[in-house]
Amino acid sequence: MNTEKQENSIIEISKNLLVGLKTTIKTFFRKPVTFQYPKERLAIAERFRAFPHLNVNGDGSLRCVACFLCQTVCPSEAIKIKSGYVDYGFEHELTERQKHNHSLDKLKAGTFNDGRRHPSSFEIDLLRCICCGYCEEICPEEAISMGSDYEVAFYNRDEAIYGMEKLIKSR
Amino acid sequence: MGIEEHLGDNIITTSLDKIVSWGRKWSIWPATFGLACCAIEMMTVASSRYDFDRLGLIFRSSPRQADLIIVSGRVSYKMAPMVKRVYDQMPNPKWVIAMGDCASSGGLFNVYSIVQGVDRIIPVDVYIPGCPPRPEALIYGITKLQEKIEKGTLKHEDPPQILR
Amino acid sequence: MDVMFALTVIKESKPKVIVSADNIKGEVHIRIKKEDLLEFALFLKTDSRLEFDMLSDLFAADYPKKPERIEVIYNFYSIKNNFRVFVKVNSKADETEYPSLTSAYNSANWFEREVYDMFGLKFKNHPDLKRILNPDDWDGYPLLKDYPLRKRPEPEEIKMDAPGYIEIEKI
Amino acid sequence: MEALFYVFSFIAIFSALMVVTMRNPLTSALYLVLCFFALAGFYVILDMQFLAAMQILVYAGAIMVLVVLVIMLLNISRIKNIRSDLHQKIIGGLISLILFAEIVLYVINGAQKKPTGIFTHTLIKKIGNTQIVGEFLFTEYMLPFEIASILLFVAIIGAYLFAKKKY
Amino acid sequence: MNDYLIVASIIFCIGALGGIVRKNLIVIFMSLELMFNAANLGFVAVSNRLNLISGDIFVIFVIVVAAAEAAIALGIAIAFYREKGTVDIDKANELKN
Amino acid sequence: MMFWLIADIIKIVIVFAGLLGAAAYLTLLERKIAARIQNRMGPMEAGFHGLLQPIADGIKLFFKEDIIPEGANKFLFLLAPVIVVIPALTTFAVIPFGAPVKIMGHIVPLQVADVNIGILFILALTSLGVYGVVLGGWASNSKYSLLGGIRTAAQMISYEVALVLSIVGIIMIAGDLSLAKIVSEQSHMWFIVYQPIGFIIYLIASTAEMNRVPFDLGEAEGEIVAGFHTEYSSMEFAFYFIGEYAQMVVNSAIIVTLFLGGWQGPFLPSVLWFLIKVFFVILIYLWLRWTYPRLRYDELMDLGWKFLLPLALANIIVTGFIMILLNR
Amino acid sequence: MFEYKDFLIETDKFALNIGPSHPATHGVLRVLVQLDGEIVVNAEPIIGYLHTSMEKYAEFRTYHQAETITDRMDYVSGASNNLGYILAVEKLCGVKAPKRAEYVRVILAELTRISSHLVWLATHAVDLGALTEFLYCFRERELILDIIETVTGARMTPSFYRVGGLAMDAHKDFFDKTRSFIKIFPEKISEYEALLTKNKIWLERTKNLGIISAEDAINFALTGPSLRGSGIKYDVRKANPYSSYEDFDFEIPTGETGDVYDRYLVRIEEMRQSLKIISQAVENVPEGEYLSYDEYPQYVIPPKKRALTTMEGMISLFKYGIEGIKPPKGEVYVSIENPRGELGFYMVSDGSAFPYRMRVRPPSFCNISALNIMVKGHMVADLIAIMGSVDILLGEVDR
Repeated sequence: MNTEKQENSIIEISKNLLVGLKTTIKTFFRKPVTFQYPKERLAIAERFRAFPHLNVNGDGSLRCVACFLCQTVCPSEAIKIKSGYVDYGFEHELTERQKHNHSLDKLKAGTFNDGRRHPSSFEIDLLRCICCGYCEEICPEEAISMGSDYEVAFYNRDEAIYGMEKLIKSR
Repeated sequence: MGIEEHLGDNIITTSLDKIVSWGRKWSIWPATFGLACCAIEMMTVASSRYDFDRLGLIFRSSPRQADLIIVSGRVSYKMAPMVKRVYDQMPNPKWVIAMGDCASSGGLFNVYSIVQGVDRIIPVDVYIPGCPPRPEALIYGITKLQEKIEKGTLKHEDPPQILR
Repeated sequence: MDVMFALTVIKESKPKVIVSADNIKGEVHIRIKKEDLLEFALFLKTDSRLEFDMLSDLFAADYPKKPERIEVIYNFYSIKNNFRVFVKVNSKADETEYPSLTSAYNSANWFEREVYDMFGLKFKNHPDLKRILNPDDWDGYPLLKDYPLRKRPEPEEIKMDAPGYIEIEKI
Repeated sequence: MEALFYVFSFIAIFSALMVVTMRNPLTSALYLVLCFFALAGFYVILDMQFLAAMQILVYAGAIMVLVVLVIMLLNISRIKNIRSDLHQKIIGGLISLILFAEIVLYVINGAQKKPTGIFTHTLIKKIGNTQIVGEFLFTEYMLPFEIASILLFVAIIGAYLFAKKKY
Repeated sequence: MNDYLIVASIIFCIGALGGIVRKNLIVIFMSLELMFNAANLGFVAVSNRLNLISGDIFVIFVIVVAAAEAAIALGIAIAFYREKGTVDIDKANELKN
Repeated sequence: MMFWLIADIIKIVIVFAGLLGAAAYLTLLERKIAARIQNRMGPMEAGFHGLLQPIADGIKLFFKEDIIPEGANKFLFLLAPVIVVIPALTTFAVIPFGAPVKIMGHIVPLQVADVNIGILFILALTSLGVYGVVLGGWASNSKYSLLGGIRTAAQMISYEVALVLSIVGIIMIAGDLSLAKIVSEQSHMWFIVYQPIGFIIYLIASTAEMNRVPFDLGEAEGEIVAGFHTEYSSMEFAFYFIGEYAQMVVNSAIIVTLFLGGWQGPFLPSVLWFLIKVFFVILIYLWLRWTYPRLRYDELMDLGWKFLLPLALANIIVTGFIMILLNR
Repeated sequence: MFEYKDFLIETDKFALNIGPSHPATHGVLRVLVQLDGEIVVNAEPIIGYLHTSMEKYAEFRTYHQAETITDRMDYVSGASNNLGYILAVEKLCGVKAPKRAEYVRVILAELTRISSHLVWLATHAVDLGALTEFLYCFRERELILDIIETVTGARMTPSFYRVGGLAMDAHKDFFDKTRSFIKIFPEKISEYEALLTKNKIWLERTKNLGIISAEDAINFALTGPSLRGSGIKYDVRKANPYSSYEDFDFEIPTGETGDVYDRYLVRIEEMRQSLKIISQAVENVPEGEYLSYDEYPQYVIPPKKRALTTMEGMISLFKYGIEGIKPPKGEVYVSIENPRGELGFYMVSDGSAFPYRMRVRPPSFCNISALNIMVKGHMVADLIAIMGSVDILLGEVDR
């Protein structure tokens, strides 16, 4: 009861109201914590997961062997893989159609046939990708990994489906 | 204001276009309209560290005073009419940002109760992927929207079509 | 006191009600008949040794292959004694009427509405049994096993005249 | 001054008519406010700025706001219009016409009085109308002033009792 | 002065007309206010003409009375509305219900 | 005669333009101050440090679509924002904003009109602002707007009384209703020294009258969306905005004139002194706004009727006693 | 003396529809309010506007994938939800995580609790008009998100836990960053309190409002701060300790009257207690494995290094990826203390790789169901305050 009275005395009330004013004026003279994004950038964490991209070997050939693990494990079904054998050694023998399918005209062709299976198309719908990092975690070849480039925005939904060349470029 | 309909195409209108686009570009007021996870990140953009007041954005709680609606989160079939209603209540010119996967395409939730992309209900100008996108990504999306507004003219163009 | 004590008390007091009682990984699961449910719940709530004063959860599970298709599970908790029991009630597919626990536990109100919404079970004497999560005119009961995951109306079918941002409605 | 007088009298009479004829009570109230403004204009012409300010402050700023508030709270304009009967209109018109004739006759007859007081325009301007009014209020008219304040007090209590929820 | 008095009398008669014709309690109240104001105008005009101050002071009292009246009248209006659900004074012809 | 006419017109134009400009830039100031209080930066991109921000906002609002909601009373809906702005702009006419200057042999007071009932003029006009709010809320045909309008109206009329009574002390000391006279009375000592309680009451009551946090119930975002201007868009909304900020400038000017010695001050030109003082009072308003939570409706009424009103009355009585004792 | 309510003019009762998109509903709650003047006669919360059918969806995802769903359920405390889910699956499989993983889990869960309470405080304060508080809270929340991002790689939706441990070992900066956060944060809490706790306006707005008695609270199955505000000392962390919570020393703050102010105080105190837990955990975190792959190879994902270097690791990686984990048949219930209350997971397994039934016991769902009895007889402005004080999150209410 006594404390109640004290709480309600005018002096106490105005003192507590002044404490609030003091706090705000103190912050007024502090340096803002803002960073001006398009001009300045904050260092983001090393582990930060933005969107996946495909890794290539030193010679430019794909690491991905189309094992479908990432497609299986992806919770949001964002990854779509079609498998096929990409034979880097005999590029000249491929028809135009095949080249298109394998996106080879965009890829730097390797110099040898590594004899491995490769995806003929590898698509990730970035508007479905939830950046969970499961594909990177499960990939046995370290072919897919999460990038840290978050600056992505689209004007329409078709742009958002990244094919193989975009996935490699977006590294 | 309705003036723009009476003006023809001449040098005055083109320079007016530039001025108006400039004004619109730096004064995009989003409606306070949050749905799910991305709404929290949207609030974060207003917070001290990201502070989108820098770019001239302030939240208006009434859609009548807003230029932009940031659809931040999954839109359920129960909610869809409200999203549409808020959009209809906004005065022209108005823009829509689909923030995050769920709003853009349904994202993770390809299920019975979620609309697969808010663009089935209202036209979307900018899609921002991510689940949820970083606040920086939202600001990046807003700068993309600004680029789009800058190219716009005084006469209000038809918004992008609704995907069906 | 261990929860097993609660089990023994229940077994002593209500031997006829219990169909079966299991101990699965330290949790007590009791199966009873539908008719005895309300009486049993009141007993759990009022018995001075047990005092299950909180109906912590109420939900159902669908077993389409079993003859008694839908199982409703009641999660009773006693704050004072830290007991938790799961009471399970089964019913045949065509007997969708259950006694409502709203007279004993307020929390049952919304839980039962949810079960009604998701499984189509009806609760007798429920004050306000209507859909809670799905729209009122939704077709089907989503959590039944035979309801397809991606069965959704076309966008054109959405009724756009539902209540909106700023508007008034007479109750 | 002459021109101002005619402007104000036009506004005052027009808005007074509107007050009586308008269907929607809220519009009536707004026209009444306009009428008060015109009257305040009259007071300014007649060198009584204090009264003009009072007119606006009390009538427009307080009483009419209350009226508008009550109209809104009761949402009267939205419920169905209350029609008046024809015979009522005729009788009302007749009575007010007769009243008007009487007043005009009286005014014309009794208009020949000579000024008797000392408060000429120049004096009022010199001392200031507020000061004069104040001085009189607190000397000669002390008793009515006190009675008026008691009246206001009683009115407040009465209004509270009327508008209170449970008696 | 005559001009003022005539204006005042016109307003007064309009107020009287409104008081008789209208049935809405609040409009009647407003008509009453009109009549008050007409009287005020008369007071001020006459005392201005006769170089008196008492008329002006009387206006102040009239304003006070009007304020008191407003408080009571609106209170009555609200009480009436609560009782009958309307502000039509024709409904006031019964003692109770 | 011609000279005075021209001088008056020039003064009116200066005051009018200055007030509108100040109201527009006050939005920027508010955003900047709020930003600093909240540890951020405020508008930065439109122009140097956001200096062109109000212009951008203005252009955008001007070219935006007007929406008049269905079922709204169109005339009142459009009239209401104007009613808010006009009293706020007119009030400034009687406030002296500088020492009289000598131009071409005439002594020109820096005041649009020296009315001998200056304070009453101000009070009468500020009491009209409530119509804009009430009509706007009513004409919108929306429940949120109506609630906001009614709340604001009730709040404004209840604070009016305390506001008026808090000034009575000043009038007693100055012995005049003219603002020019009040300012010249303060050449030795500001009235805030004699009337600290009156100052505090006026500060609180004027904040409440302007509907700003912590008294912004009429537009309380969290409760009734945007209150009375929920349905307003485009320029009508801008009018409300300008009206609110112009009111803030005017109220600060009144405080400066009544309590802080008006334009009086050493060394600097008198107009500058006036502006500096007004600026500081505005800062106080902003500071209060960004510190406190909002009061509830009935608490607001309690504060007005049960605390400020008796306090103001007591203030008048004490002032009277002291004046009798000092035999002034 | 006079009651304000006596002065109110009685008008027609009218219905006000607050939401589902309203600045103060923290998302998409819709409340149908029946008003008498400004007094609330009846308030009916209508939910489901964010219904995401997560329980159904989980039946179509593997145990591994379903974790991402739980993130998005209670989106301001993702790490906490993950913990509940993972604990349920671990109990189903009989897996136990190593001590180090458990400690890191506790740190993350408590950090999330603080950040969740900060979001609550921010939005609650905004509802009552204190905008500055909002920005202060979010300022510190960024620091927490930074820490969470350092270790998990995402700000709000970590998906960082795995059955039997963590996805990765704790980052080397993690503990240092946490320590520096612990150092500065108490000062910040007192800054928040300076603006609100003793402020007369805040007291007036929150005291004796939305009172819910202890019996009612239990009967409505309230949990978390809403229950503790009414004076019931119930906390799952103490009642049924999980994930090594029994190792830490902390108090459970309780209120007395169960009003809005008490719930506010309880949450502020909980932030301090969480800080206490974090500081104990950071100092005592043991070295060692972060995944118990060696003990339970059939249920646990192999650590990345092992999978890439050894054959047996590669095989189990493929098995994990393609088949998923297949817990034995059974039903378990695990509940944890979410920032909002008791979050329970009832998992039914039929022996396949997909959960047969995942039931979430949503704390906010129960908390908001008691809204009506809390707001009856108060005013619209109080409705907002009370709604805010219950701290609901629509993502979890609607699931």
